[in-house]
Amino acid sequence: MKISMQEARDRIPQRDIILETTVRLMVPFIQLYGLYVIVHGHYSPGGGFQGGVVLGASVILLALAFGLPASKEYLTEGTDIIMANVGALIFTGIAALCALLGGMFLDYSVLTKILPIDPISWRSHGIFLVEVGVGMGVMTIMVSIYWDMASAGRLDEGL
Amino acid sequence: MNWIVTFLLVGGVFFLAIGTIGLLRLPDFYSRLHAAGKCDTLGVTLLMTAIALYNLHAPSFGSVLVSWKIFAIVFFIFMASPTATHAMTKAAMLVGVEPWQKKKGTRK
Amino acid sequence: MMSQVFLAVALAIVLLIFPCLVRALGGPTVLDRIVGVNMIGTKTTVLLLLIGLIYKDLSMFVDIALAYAFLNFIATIGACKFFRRSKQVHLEDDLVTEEEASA
Amino acid sequence: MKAKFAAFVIMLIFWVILSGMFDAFHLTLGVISCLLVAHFSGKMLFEGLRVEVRARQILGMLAYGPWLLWEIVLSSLQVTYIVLHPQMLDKMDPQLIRFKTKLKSTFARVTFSQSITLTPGTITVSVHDDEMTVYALTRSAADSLPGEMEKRIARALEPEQT
Repeated sequence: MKISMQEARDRIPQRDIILETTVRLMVPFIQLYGLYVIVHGHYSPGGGFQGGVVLGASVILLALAFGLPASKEYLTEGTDIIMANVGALIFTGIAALCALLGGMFLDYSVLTKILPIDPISWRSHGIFLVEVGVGMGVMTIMVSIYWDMASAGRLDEGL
Repeated sequence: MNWIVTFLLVGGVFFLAIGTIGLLRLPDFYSRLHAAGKCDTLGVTLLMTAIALYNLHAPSFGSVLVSWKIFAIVFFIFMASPTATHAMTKAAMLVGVEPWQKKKGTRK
Repeated sequence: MMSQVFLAVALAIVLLIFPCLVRALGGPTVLDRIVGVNMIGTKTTVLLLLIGLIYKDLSMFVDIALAYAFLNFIATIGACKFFRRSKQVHLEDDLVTEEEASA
Repeated sequence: MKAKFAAFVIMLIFWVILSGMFDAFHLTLGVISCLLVAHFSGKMLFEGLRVEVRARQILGMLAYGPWLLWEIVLSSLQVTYIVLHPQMLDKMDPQLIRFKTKLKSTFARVTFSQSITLTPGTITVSVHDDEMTVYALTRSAADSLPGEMEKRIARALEPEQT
């Protein structure tokens, strides 16, 4: 049945099942990819920042497909703020701990004074810990920047 | 083996070229989406299949995994490309981009 | 021998990006630009894989290509949503029509 | 619970494909990551369906895939013909059409609409319950809907209803 432009425009529904179903099938894989980028930060391209961006993008994708309130059910505002602070705390905490123990800022090899394993493996594990912190911070801050900008600070409807 | 890979590569570039020519030549937004949505998806699929096959010519465990990763990208593009096309069409409908129509006297 | 073929294909894709750039820069509507940018993104995904083959380090570039595909999709959806909401989108770029010019 | 476990297994397979490193450090973190994703987003993969239903749908998709690929090749050749034709505008007759689909489940409808977008000269504009609005590039493409594709999808994804 042939219809006109105006008719088609009027019949576009509020909920878009195509977008919703596709996003639903994609989001877990995107999140796992973000975690993979964080974990493999010191062997392949990527690291805390890039993985955090991918993780944040998955929540932004949810907000785009299901609306902003649904994404706030998935990641509540309180959790978001707590995770952002904990992430920043992990990063600065480890860095300052290194400085307090007598090394340079972010010099992980002095951490052997806390847990005696050899300095070289402390370097790789220390980088990993710092990257987890950076990833958490970047993810949550990206999501909250998106929330604020998409809804002009009101955090209600969004795009 | 190399011949199959070359054939797939040439086919992929051909379809990408068709998509690009279509993007330039077709008269309105909606028909441009036809070129973008179909030809690009097929071209990318052919090219990525060629790369995955070529990657297997010295098979080891790592290269097999890399080929699977390339196929994961192909699956992803197969899901994502129609969705993006659909989202763009819907946005154009709602914003009010007028489609090109044959001039038969009555033109809405 | 095969690396030359890959180099030729990569060059061809780079050349094909320029017409898309024409569409992305020249409009006429905002959504045409989105289509152009989306096509550039799809081509770049393949280009990254080809660069990986040419430099014989495919396993590293596959990760970048995967991330690029994800972010390209999200950017397209976001841009579409954004322009759907803003009702005052200037559809045509040549904003001054003939009536306005004469008035 | 079952959904989360199934999601965990799927995520673990995807992790092995991604990672390719099997020392204790990476494997442990991989399992932790998979658990996190399965716990927070595992439900999303199944959208309230039973796991068996979703598994059968995925298998149906695998059977349907090759045919779809062939259709995409045909459709691309058709678009090629239109794009390269010197009097391209004579060949085109764009129109919007609407028709009712017989498919019941959301997943089948979405698959159908994505397939329409990928095959000859048609793009899905919207799906509203069982009404689909389609933008077709030529008259023959518009006439060919819903056609054989709907039957194949019904056979692959909704065996109990055919």
